[in-house]
Amino acid sequence: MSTTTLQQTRRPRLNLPVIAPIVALVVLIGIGMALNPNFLSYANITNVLARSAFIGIIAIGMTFVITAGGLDLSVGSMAAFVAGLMILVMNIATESMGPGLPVILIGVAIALFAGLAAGFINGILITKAGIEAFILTLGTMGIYRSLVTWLADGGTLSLGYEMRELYRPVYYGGILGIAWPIIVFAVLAILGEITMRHTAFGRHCAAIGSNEKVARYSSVAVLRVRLATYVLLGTLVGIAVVMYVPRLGSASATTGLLWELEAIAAVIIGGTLLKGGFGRVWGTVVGVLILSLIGNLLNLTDFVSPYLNGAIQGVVIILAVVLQRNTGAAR
Amino acid sequence: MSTTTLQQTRRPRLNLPVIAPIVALVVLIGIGMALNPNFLSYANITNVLARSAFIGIIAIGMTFVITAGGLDLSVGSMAAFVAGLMILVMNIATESMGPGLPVILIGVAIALFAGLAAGFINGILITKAGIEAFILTLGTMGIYRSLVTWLADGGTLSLGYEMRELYRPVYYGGILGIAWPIIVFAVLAILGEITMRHTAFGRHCAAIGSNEKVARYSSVAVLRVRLATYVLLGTLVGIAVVMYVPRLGSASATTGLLWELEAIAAVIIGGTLLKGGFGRVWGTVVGVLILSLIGNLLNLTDFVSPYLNGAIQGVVIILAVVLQRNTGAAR
Amino acid sequence: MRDPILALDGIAKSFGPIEVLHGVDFALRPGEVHALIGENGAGKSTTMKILAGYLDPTAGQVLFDGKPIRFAGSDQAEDLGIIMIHQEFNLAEHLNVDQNVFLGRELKRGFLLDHKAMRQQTQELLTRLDCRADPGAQVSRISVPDKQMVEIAKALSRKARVLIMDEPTAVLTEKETDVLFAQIERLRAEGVAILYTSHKLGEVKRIADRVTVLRDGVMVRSDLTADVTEDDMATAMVGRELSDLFPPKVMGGAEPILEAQGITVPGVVHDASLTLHKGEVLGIGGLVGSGRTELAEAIAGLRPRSGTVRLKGQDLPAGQVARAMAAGLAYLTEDRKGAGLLLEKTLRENLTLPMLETFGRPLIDRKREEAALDRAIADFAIKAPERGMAVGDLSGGNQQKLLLAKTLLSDPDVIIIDEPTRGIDIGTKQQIYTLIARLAAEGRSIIVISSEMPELIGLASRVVVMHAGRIAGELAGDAVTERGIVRLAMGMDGHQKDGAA
Amino acid sequence: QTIGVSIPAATHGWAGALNFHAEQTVARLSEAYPDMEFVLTTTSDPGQQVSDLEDMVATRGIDALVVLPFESEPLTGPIQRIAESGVWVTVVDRGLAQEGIENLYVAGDNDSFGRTAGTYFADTLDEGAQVVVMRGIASTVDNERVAGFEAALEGSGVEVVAMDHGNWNRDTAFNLMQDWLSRFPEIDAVWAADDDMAVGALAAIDQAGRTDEMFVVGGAGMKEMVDRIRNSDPTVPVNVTYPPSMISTAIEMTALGLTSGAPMSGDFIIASELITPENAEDFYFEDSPY
Ligand SMILES: Nc1ncnc2c1ncn2[C@@H]1O[C@H](COP(=O)(O)OP(=O)(O)OP(=O)(O)O)[C@@H](O)[C@H]1O
Ligand SMILES: Nc1ncnc2c1ncn2[C@@H]1O[C@H](COP(=O)(O)OP(=O)(O)OP(=O)(O)O)[C@@H](O)[C@H]1O
Ligand SMILES: [Mg+2]
Ligand SMILES: [Mg+2]
Repeated sequence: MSTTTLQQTRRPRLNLPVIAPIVALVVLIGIGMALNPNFLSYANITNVLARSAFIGIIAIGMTFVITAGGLDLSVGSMAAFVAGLMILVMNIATESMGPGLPVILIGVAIALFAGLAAGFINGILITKAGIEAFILTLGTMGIYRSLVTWLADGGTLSLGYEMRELYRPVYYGGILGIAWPIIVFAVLAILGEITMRHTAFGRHCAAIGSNEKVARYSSVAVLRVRLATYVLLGTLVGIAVVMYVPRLGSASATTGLLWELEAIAAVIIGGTLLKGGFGRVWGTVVGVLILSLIGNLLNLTDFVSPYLNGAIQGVVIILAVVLQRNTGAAR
Repeated sequence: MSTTTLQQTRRPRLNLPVIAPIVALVVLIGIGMALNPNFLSYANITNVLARSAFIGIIAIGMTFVITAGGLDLSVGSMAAFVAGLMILVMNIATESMGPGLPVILIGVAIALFAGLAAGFINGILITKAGIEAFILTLGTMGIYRSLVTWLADGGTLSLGYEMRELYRPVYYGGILGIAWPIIVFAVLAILGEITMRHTAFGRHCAAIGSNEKVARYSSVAVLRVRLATYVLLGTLVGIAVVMYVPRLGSASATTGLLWELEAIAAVIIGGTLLKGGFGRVWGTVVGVLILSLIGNLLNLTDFVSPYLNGAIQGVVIILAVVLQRNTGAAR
Repeated sequence: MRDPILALDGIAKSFGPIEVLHGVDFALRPGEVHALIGENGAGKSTTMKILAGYLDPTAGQVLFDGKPIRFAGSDQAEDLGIIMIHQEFNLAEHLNVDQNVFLGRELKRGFLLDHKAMRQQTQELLTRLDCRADPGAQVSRISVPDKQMVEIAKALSRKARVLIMDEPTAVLTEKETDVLFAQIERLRAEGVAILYTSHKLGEVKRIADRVTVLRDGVMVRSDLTADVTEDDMATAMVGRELSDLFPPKVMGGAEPILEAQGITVPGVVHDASLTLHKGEVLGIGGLVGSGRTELAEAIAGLRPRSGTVRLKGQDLPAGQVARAMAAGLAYLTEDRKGAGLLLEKTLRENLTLPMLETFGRPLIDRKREEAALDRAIADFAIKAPERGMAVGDLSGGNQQKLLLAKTLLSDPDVIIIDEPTRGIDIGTKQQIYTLIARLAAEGRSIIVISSEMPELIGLASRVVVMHAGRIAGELAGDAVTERGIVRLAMGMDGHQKDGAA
Repeated sequence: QTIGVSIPAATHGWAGALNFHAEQTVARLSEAYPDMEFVLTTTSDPGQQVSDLEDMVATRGIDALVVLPFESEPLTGPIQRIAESGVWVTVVDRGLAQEGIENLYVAGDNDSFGRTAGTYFADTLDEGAQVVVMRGIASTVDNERVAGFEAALEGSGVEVVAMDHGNWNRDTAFNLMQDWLSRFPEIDAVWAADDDMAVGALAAIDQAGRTDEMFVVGGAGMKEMVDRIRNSDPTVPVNVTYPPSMISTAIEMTALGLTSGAPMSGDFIIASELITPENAEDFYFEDSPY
């Protein structure tokens, strides 16, 4: 029968989209090596990876939200708010029980819980009240940003000195020479990739994003899964904050500014479809690294004018995506 | 055959979604009247409407882009860049030909052309190079913002004093007591609404946003129409700039900051679907007015803390949409 | 006779102010194949959705095992073993075939998905259905009939006590229908209750034990299939006697109007050539996946291609639909939902979409649009309860009629119709056949691609048959027989081109 | 030798001027000291600034750092670590949360900035006068300025009837002022804690035709404002300095310290001065973009 025509396209050719974002990454690394011999130094690599961790952790959650056809613009201010709250509570706790590990644990618990709760609020309003995600999270973005400004009285909320010293190693320390943020990011990325690809939850996210009605007809608990993506994202924001606070020991109205755009950009550069239906966590990780590297590369050299940094950044982001398209459409 | 069943519902019942955003608007106006007797004063109304014009004009174009399934994050920085360029050129022209009407005309031409060209660049890269609109316009957003900072050398580009005096009436003047920006906004809104609802172009936008493949199979020139939406938006950004520059006679790196988010929010509050397929310009106008009014109301009253303005703004945006949903689903 | 497992008692259903079912009583018994037939829009799909828990009745009761039940949703019905295959495709396009088959009921090993088992079981199901789709292929990339087979596979993978199938064979050829029926037989023997709709009355006669006729939301009669003939069924459905299904054939002239030379679409169509004469009805036959749709789309400018297409002596450039349409060529897609209609838009907006420019410039004349819709509704007997409703809420057959009206709106000289009567009831089918004959008689030229053999034989004076992307041969006049077409389609008659390759 | 310079991005007029001066100085010094390299980075939030500092240390091996901390608290730790590694640190404008980290401190005085303006208001306005206040972007800087202003008004009987954030932005200030003009039938003076906002406020007052009713005091000595003071414009009677050129001073002194080995450490606090019609000429710089 007509099997001849069929077989030839049965196995996809060497899977180009799979390697495409990696190509972009490799090109950037090549440029970095050419620009500065210190680029591949242990210190620089640690710096870049560790600072990618915040956006990276958030972007992992964002991958699920976007895959399921949602969006969350509030993550940046949510991070600021959670960080502010965490610091506030830790300072209060220090006063009453003195600095020590318990205070850190309280802080971590607060951050995770606040993140989870914030994600839950977003999720429940989107799924139950049926408010367009873009508008709802635009609203909560303003709300959280305001709240942290208010908590900080317009200024900066800072962790007490002793606590800061005690908590510092969570960002700056590590094991086997690998910094904690890098470890946490890597572990979460792997878990995220497994969840997306090898669990029913990940599958259901893609199905909902692809066609909500079909998912519902296939007895996928659409609302529950969608809610779960926001809760997951919120919790990951909490984890990101836990790694972030020891870095600067403070939070202010400018904390996490534009993180939402960066996270979304990373997700899309990574090949996840903005309209939902397909997502890949490892792509997001590559996207985050690409974005981080651009900033790093700009600091490695002198450019015409610092005013033009933004322009170069813009061009590289676009090129990264074009490269991806041309190496093999990101499906 | 079954014509009997057809006639009976020819006229839809009183169309709830049609009045919904208006209800939100009316509620806000009611609150305003209760809060401050000057709210309905001629001056205040003129102020609010005139300052809505920039975002409003841009949001009209954004309605088409979103209806056709696209997005443009670059409009804010595009406006800043176009304004900067316009001022620069006008200053140069003033030097060589002295202040006068011709300089204004040159400026207007530059603004319109630059806007159109910027829109065209966005559009062509999205349609021909096939770059995801979100990423591309995120990139150009950074690029235009950088360029205007660079043009202004980090500072502010200001129109020469004489030219500013000459050009001022375009924002502050008007006929029959109606300010020019309001007139231009109103005219464009009406033209936009007609285009959306009563021309092939508007229909094609909705068709493409609803199902691109169906549109293509119905011999709609998908790429051309999509490109046209971006060009239209760019041109409207140019017009907005023409109205904006006479207001303060200057442009800087902060000009048009976050206008893109405000424009998109207005479009969605107005009932246009973020995923495309359905758009209404009059809804966008109402959305813009709602957003403007929130800011106005906050300035007309004292709140607990100015830090919380953003939170109140966020809550009202969400409530406006909820109100809309409950008065009758958005469409 | 066994007791009914699932039954309806006095069911009424309204959408908004319009009642579409008026007191339906109905029962399904284990081990029985029950056919539900009726005109387009009679309420068959609605009845089925109520049975399977997708819709709530406005009045009346659903009885399960004799006890009244109110399904909280389709999941609950599914848990009870009530499985439904929808008339409209119900697959997530971004997901793979196996992912769709197991969607919502993934197989797991511990926490993680058992990809291997799911793929393997999918492969087994597809093999059982004789479907060659790759379980790992993305659904958006497989053909329409393959999608239908995947849907059937999905239903078979569930443990069913009641299997409800809404026009499963509309997009299938006879061969696949046979495969499906074999599965139905097997399930019947296992004691599954089966409800089934089709507009192909021959099939109903063949497979069903009992046939119930629905007309305008009312059950008009229910008989053992053995007691009624196809003609009885048709009469009961339509409410009048049906004369001959096919009008007399129109003989085309000798003047070629459309000439396609050496059309190649990489991977699917190879060096296909055909000529269409003025006033002729040309059929294209072939098995599913033989490349008929691709060939037609390539000619219509919807796909990249190599080779030349000449319409009325004028070359049509590749990949330019608008040019082809302006030159007088129209193509009716087989993928109604994906490429044919905007499901959220109204009838009017869909109807005029390809021809908007002719409805006034710069402003569209709404009145003329409404008039065009009036005409379409009358000409094609479109049954829409509400004029302003979204097309997605129309019954399947009525969507097809609207699509036909939309395609013919441009008043084309050459019309390529891919599966013209998919999902259309027998009464309307007859009207469409008459229409095709009339169009040909008016001097228009028509290509009909159909998987329904009788349709090709009844309509076309000449039939081109495709096999594996090539033109396997051509039959004309008396040589147009079922046997002839099948032999060519199976690649058994090594014809000129096939032999040369 | 390499000097790293890290300053906030040009997100408002004053920061823009800061960028301008930094760039000019770097260009000038690059010529003056051919073997000296400069790394100039601009940031829009504290986190990014820390990243920039990390990069400078890791990849450019800086010997000296000139930094204007985006926020004091978060930058204190990272800068401290850089200082401890032996890099010369010059802190500009915003002091760190801990004393004694930096080698050189060049700064304006935010408290004095607000206090100078406040004192002028207290001196000029009658008891019961109504004043509106436009604040900057919510930040420590802004808080200090407003605190200084309010402290100076204490006991003067001048009433602040409204206070809100104009975000150092002309457009926001314009809208805010328009609305305040609708809301208050009487306003005697406006304190816009930055000249960019003053520009917006003045445009709105001008539009409302209430120029004669009130005066506007901005801050930081923008060229246009100084010009109006120079011409004795009653609406813009005075201004308060907060020179963005302090970054030049800081870079120059750091470069000098590196090359000459001369002891350049210490604190240089540039107090805010009141610009009046009498001394305006001294504060008008034709070529400055600000
Ligand atoms: N969601 C809905 N909203 C409004 N009307 C609807 C909706 N769903 C179905 N209808 C209407 O109910 C009637 C019955 O539709 P149904 O789909 O049951 O017909 P059918 O018998 O399956 O027809 P076909 O043979 O064409 O598939 C039709 O007139 C249809 O337009
Ligand atoms: N986008 C695509 N990517 C890969 N393969 C495709 C694509 N579209 C179609 N095919 C394959 O091309 C072959 C020819 O499909 P085509 O739709 O032309 O068949 P057909 O003869 O028209 O039959 P039918 O219309 O009954 O499906 C099929 O095997 C189909 O799976
Ligand atoms: Mg049906
Ligand atoms: Mg086909």
